Formats: sequence, C-alpha cells, structure tokens
Amino acid sequence: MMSLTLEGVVLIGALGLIVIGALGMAISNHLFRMLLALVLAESGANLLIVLSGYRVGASAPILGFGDPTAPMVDPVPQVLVLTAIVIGVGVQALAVALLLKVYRVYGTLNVRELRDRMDADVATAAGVEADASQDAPAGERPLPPVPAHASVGSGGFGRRGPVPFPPQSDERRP
Amino acid sequence: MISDLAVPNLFVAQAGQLVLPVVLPLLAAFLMQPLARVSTALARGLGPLVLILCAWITAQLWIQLGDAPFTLAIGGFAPPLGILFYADGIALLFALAVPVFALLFWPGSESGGGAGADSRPGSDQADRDQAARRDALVLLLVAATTGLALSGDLFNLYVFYELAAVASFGLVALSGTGRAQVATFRYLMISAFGSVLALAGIAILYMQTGTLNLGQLAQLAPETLNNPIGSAAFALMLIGFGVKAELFPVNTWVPEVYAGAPARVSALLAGLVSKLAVLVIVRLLVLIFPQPEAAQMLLVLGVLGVLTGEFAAWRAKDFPRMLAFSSIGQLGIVFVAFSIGGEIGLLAGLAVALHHLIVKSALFGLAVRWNGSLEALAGAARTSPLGAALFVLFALSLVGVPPLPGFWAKLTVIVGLAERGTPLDITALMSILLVTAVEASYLFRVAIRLYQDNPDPVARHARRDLGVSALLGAVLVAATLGLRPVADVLGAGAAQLGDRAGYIETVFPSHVAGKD
Amino acid sequence: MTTWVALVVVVLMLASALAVLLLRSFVAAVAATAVVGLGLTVLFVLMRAPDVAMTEAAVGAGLSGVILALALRRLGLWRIEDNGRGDGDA
Amino acid sequence: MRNLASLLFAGGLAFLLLTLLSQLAFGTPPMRVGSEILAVAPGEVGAANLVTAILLGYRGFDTLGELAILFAAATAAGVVLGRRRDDARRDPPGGEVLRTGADLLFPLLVVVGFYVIAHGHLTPGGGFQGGVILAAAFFVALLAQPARHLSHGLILWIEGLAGAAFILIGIWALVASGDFLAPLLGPGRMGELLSAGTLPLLSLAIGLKVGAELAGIMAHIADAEAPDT
Repeated sequence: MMSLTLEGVVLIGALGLIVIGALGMAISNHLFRMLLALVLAESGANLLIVLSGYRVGASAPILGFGDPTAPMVDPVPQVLVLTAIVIGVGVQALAVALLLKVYRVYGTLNVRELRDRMDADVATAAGVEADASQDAPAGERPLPPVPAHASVGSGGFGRRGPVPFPPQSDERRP
Repeated sequence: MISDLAVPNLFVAQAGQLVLPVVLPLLAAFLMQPLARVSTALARGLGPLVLILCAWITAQLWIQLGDAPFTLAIGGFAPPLGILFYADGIALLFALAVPVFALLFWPGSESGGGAGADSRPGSDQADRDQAARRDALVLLLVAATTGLALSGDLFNLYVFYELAAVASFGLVALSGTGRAQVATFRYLMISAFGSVLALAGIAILYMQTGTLNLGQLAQLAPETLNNPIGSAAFALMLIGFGVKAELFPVNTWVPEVYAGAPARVSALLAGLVSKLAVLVIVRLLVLIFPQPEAAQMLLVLGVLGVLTGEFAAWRAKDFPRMLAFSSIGQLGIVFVAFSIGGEIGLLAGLAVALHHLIVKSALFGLAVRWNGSLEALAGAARTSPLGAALFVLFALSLVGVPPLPGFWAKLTVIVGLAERGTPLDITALMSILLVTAVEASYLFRVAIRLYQDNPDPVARHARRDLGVSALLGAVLVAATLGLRPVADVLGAGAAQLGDRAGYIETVFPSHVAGKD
Repeated sequence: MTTWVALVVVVLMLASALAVLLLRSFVAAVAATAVVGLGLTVLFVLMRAPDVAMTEAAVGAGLSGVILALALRRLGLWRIEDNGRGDGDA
Repeated sequence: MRNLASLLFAGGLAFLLLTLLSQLAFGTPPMRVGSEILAVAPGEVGAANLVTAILLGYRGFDTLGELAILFAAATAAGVVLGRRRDDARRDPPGGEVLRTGADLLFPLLVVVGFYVIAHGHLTPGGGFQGGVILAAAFFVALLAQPARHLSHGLILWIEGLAGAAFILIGIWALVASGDFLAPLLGPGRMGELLSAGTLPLLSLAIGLKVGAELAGIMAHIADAEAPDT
C-alpha cells in the first residue's frame, strides 16, 4: 500500500495500538486488564499526535542542539503530547485507586464475579447498612504476596468510609 | 506582544479579566486542602465566595463590554500562536450560569439535611479532609466548565474537557458505596476511551490544517476538511466529546452514575456539564464541519438517543434512574435540534438545552430526598406538597404542555424538522412526537403516585433543596410570562452562535489570513 | 536505517500489546505494557522529539509501571505463575 | 460471540482508519502555526528549547489545565481511598541493601530532578520530567522504609503553594501587562540559566507541584491496605 517509510511504519504502530487497546477494553473480562488496554490505546493516540508534527529530515526543536541549518520539526504537537501523557498518567492513577476500592468492597475484579456479587449485595442488603458489605469480602481471595502482619487492623474499616453528602440512605437501588 | 501597558488596573473592566473566572476557582481549589488544615471555617467559606466573585466578574464584563463578541489572547500572543478565549453572548451566558448553578447545588452546606456530618462515627480530621477535597473538586469542575464555554482553541477545549471529566469522577465516587465506585470506573473507562478518539481526531485536524485555533480552522475548513477525512475527524471528536454530552453510543455510563452519585452532583452533571459538552460539539459543527454529513451523523445519533433514553426511562424503577434516562432522551432532542442547522436549528437547540438545564437540575434537586424507588414515593405529596407541585410543573414543561417554555422549545424543533422535511427529518419528527407520549405516560404515572394516599410517605425535603427547585420553577414560570423577550435574547444568541464569518472576523480582525 | 529500527520497534510493540491482552499472568502483562512504553520512547527519539521521549521514558515506562505494579501487589494479583483462576479471557 | 463481534468491529475500525489516514501527508506537515512559532519564539520568549517555550509560553494555559487535571486526579484518588490508617498493614521494610541504596539514591535523584527542572528552557526536560524524578526519589525512600511516617501535610502544602505560585505569576502578568501569563522580565540572553523571563519560575512551580502530586498519589496507593487473608 505504501512504501516503507518511517511515517508509514509509525502510523501502523499508532493505529495498531489504538485498535488493540480498543479491542482489549471491549473484550477483557477483568477490570485491571481493561485498564492496561486503555494505557495501550492512549499510547497509540500519543504516537499519532507526535507523528502529525514529524517532518522528514528535520531536527529537534531545540536551538543549538543539532544541525543549526536544518529545518525543525513542528514543536506544537510535541507540546500537546507532553500534556496528553501527563493527563493520561493522572487518569490511570485515579483508575488504580478506584480498582483498589472496588476490590476492597467486592473482593474481585473479574467482571462476571463482580456482577454476581453486586446482585447478591443488593439482595442481602435490604434494610442492612450497605457499608457493612465492605467488611465481608468473599472467601476465595488469592493469597496476598506480603506475609500478613500480626496486627489485626482490618476490622473497622468498613464503617469508616467516606462521608456521603447529602446524608442519604442507600436505598436507591432497583 | 504586550497589548496594553497603559491600564495596569484590575478594577477596570478589560477583556483580559475574563480569565479570572477560570483561574480563580483553580487557585482556590489548589489552596483548599492546606487551608482546611489551618481553618475549617475559612475553607468552607472559600468556595462559595470564589463562585460569587466569578459570577460578579463575568456579569460585570458582560455589562461593560457589551453584546458584540470579543476575544482575549492569553499571554498576549497574537491569535493563531497562543490560546484564545472567545466570548459571545452564549459563551458569556454559560460562563455566568456555571458559577450560579454550582452555587445552587453547592454540596457543602448540609444545613437543612437534619443529619449532618455528625451522623457518622469517624475521625473529624478525615471528615474535614474529605470535605476539603470535595469542595476542591467542585471548584475544579467550575473552572473546567467555564473554560469549555469560553475557550477558542481546540486542544485547550480538550484539556478543560478532561479536567471536567476527572473532577466529576471524584465527585461521583464521593458517595462511597461499592456500586458507585464500579459505576465511576466504567464511566472513567468510557470517558478515557472517548478521549483517545478525540485526541486522534485532533491529530487528524492538525495534520490537515496545521492549526488549533478555532477561528483559523473555520477559515481553512472549506478547502481542507470538506472531505471524508474531515468527516472521520468529526466522527472521532463527536464520539470523544459526546461522552459527557450523553450522546447515544457512549452514554451507557449515565444511569448507573447518576443513580450512584450524590443527587446534587448528578444535578450538576446532568444539568450543567452535559450542556457545556453540547456547546463544544455545536461550536465544532458550526465552525469547522459545516458539511451535511456531519449534521446527519448528529441527527441519527440524536434520534437513537431519544428513542433509547425515553423508552428506558419508561421502564425505570427508581427516581434517579428515570431522570437519568429521561436526560439521555432530552439531550437526544438537543442534538436533533442542532443538526437542523441554520438560525432556527440553533435557536431550537439552545431553547431545548437551556430548558433542560433548568428542569433537570431542579428535578435532581428534588431527588436529593426522593432517591429511592418510584414505589416508595407514594403519597409524598402529603409530606412535601410544594415538592410535588414543583414536580408536576417540571413534568408538564418537560412533556411540552402549551403555555410552558418546554412546549415552545419542542415546537421550534418540530417546525424546524418539518421545514427541512427530508425523510430522515420526518423520522426524527415522528420519534419526537412518539416519545412525547411516552414521556407523558411515565411522568404522570409518577405524579399520580405522588398524590396517592399513603400513611407512611417518604421523608420531606430539606428546605434548601426545595428552595433551589422552587427558584428554578420560578425562573421557568417567569420565562413563560416573558416568552417574547426570552425568545428575542435567545434568537440573538443563536444568530451569534451560528455566525461563522463573524467568528473569523472577530479572531482575525484585519484579515491576517495566515499563509493562504 | 531509522526506518528499519522503527519497523523492528513497532513490531515488538504490537507484539507486546497483544501479549498484554493474551498473557494470563498480570505481572507479565504489566511488564509488556512497560515494553510498549519503552518502544514508544524509541519512536519519539526517532521522530526528533527528545522532550516527549524523556517524558515517556519517565512516565510511560517508569512511573506508570510503578503505579500498576503497586496496584498488582495491593490487588493480590502479584503472582508469576497462573493458578487457574485466570482472568485472561481475551 | 461477543468477542467475535468485537474482533470484527476492531478489524473494521483498523481498516477504516488506515485507509483514511494513509491519505494524509505524514512527514510533510502544513505547519501553519508551527513555523511561525519557530520564527518568533526565540525573540519573544527567549528559551532555547522551543518545546518549553510553547509549553510555558504560547500554550501555558494548557499547562495550567494539565496541572489542574493531575491535581484533580490526586484529589479524587484521595476521595476514593480516604485517609490512610496509621495502623494499616504495611509492607515490611526493605532489606539492608535496599535501604543503603535508597540512602544513596535519594539525594542523587533529588539533585538530578532539580537540575532537569532548572534547565528545562535550555535542554530537553523541564518541570514535568523533573517532577517525575522528584516523585521517584520520594518513592525510593518510601520503598526502603515503608513505616517512615510520610508527612502528608507537607505534601499538601507543597502542591497547594506550587500551584498557587503558577497562577499568581500569571495574575502578576495580568496586572502588569493586561494579559494572563504574559512573559515578564524580558527574554534575557539566550542560553543562559537565568534567561527566558518567568519561564524558569513557572518550571520550578510545575516541577514541585507534579512531584508532590505524584508522590501523594503513590503514597496513597502504597499505603492502601494490603489484601488480608
């Protein structure tokens, strides 16, 4: 379709990453893998933006850094990508925080198991303070990597969740 | 480079001050948490204070600088190089609405709620930290949405859109239940995927035109973007920015998030934030993608949103979910309206959008207390007669019963569709008429239930939430009484919004036509 | 010459990306993500974007990997071998 | 079934994007704005690294938005994870090797971080990259001695004040010249450390804020409870 050029190769790489990422987000049945797929898709988008400023045979946009006579690549997309990378890592960190919380509540990140447990939660929580479910993650957790300390400190967490505003009961479930 | 050295005064209205409504909330948000460690009272008062200041600055600038659109180059760099703010009537209207609505639905004060922060055991410090974080996030959301209203730079719009997204993730997760966290995660995934597509769209646009300034893009669009590549870029950006605007395929997050989030946050997201995302899409449509394919895309997705949203609302079992689905349907109508194009389309779109902004915010305000299933609402009119009356008023307007503004908004859409009259338009028209019946059915079902006899109705509303809803109800009634002036103002706004040549002329006054 | 380097890097990157979806071990998947980040860094250098390359190296291959690995430990997914409760349906 | 549909969809998307994008002239961008900035930036802003000139000058407002996003993400992560418990289960302290390594590495990383921040307007690098290195330094310390009490209050103050400093520099410009974030103090002599006006100051603010933000996020995640048995 096109002769082998740097632009062509990078374009295929960028599109491949976006598509693989999209595919992964669609079909993975584990929330953590979904997050990894998102990271891939974001990388692809970043690559595409830098590519849109690439100029064949040009030098980096820094004065006194390379051949002073050569033209420079377009610096604007590079700035956009810097911004996009930092935004991406922020979103990623927030997603990790959410995953930790979800795992703490439901004890799984597998989409199917999660759905089952959310349904079970609704079924059993009629009249029960919903936060109580945080204390009782399901039994089939994988062994933790870190040898557990002797301190028993996990008992009280569930009741010390973030304060909802406005005060409301947790009855807005179907 | 530096335009005006003569008037170095903050107290004289100048265009340059228009950054303040974006920047001051950011400043306050940055300082919120450290401040809360020093003085809780100070931190608590800071947010509302800054919002009032922002609204005041915007109103002041609007009054003094008049109706003609003006621009403001941030950093003083000449237009296509730096980032530009573009302020026309609609942009200023939204920039004013943002702090006002944030103030109305300010989550902080729980005075009327009965059970305040003291209802939960837990360390005070943790509660205070959490309150400071929440206030900071609302301020960030305010800054972001104001920026969305004003910015005239494609990538800057993207940055503010992302800021609004990230801030709303935090606010949605506030309620702390497991369901809300799962809903937030899904929302984050959809939103982030939309961002990837939007970035790809921006990359394509930049590749084609070499600029990010909306004015210059508008200038270059007819020759560089009126082709399949341009349409593809529009599709990518439509999906990307459509996530927050509750556009059809990427709105699956809506019901879970609005049902799980605190109701006031839902009010802000459904009412305000979605409208700003719509405004961004409309700006792109008007300025950069005037080709008919783009409008058709919007029309089809809008119709699908209308149908799926309203039928799902009909089947919904609880109040917040019903409102959420109805919101999808209403925004579908907004998209259909804007896809008509021309002055009548823009007028219709603005009318439906503003109407929805008022009505849906107020209804979510009522949902602060009515957050349970629809069945539990039986007899609520007895404990909260004003709340029930307001619900009926908003429902009537939402369905489109004649004297109320909702009727005129819908009528304008239908007239616009009938005037253009392609088969696709007629389909859209038919589906709007159809869902009006559906809307009437489910809203009146709820209204009847509110007035049922029930010895044990749900709790009454807090005075504050009821007051906010009553205020918005009063605005609605006032708009009904003063329909003519409101329509005139909206018409002028629509004319400005649709004025592509005017935009270019305002951004590049002396025809600095760039390189072509 | 640079084209060939880019080709090798892109092939490696896409293979790692597929591995992210297919590997059952999450540790390996995170490692593969970091490989994609490194590949991206090389491509940015080839496209004359040293600032972006530096950021990507620090963020994409470093920081992001650290955050994800930290999350793995906290999520109890930090195990090299697969114990049958695989979640890699992809 | 669903997977097959997704595969087909992804294949279609790939094909569509490839056919469309292969029509674009990659490698020869139009550079309407780019070349103009390349021409005027050295005189107007005075930074040898033109990427930094755009990042902090022409598109400085984007950078502010980006700082706000990172801040929003850190704040939201705080909302989600709540305050960490002092008696939360922690990882055991790292071994002797790790601790010694950390003691050596920590000051080195801090110095490198500040060097990268300070030279952002001259060489590749700048606030973000330096900030990430600072956060890494912090993280190494955390890894070696998890039990060491991290002063969360200090992080809050650094991130708050650094962000405020960025905005206040911008407002200073607004008062002095009528434009938010306009370059002040003159471009100076190109290539010197103290040149490019307020750019190095902005860079420092960014570096500190990014470092504090990321360190805060990592501390939150690291101090989240380890999964119990």
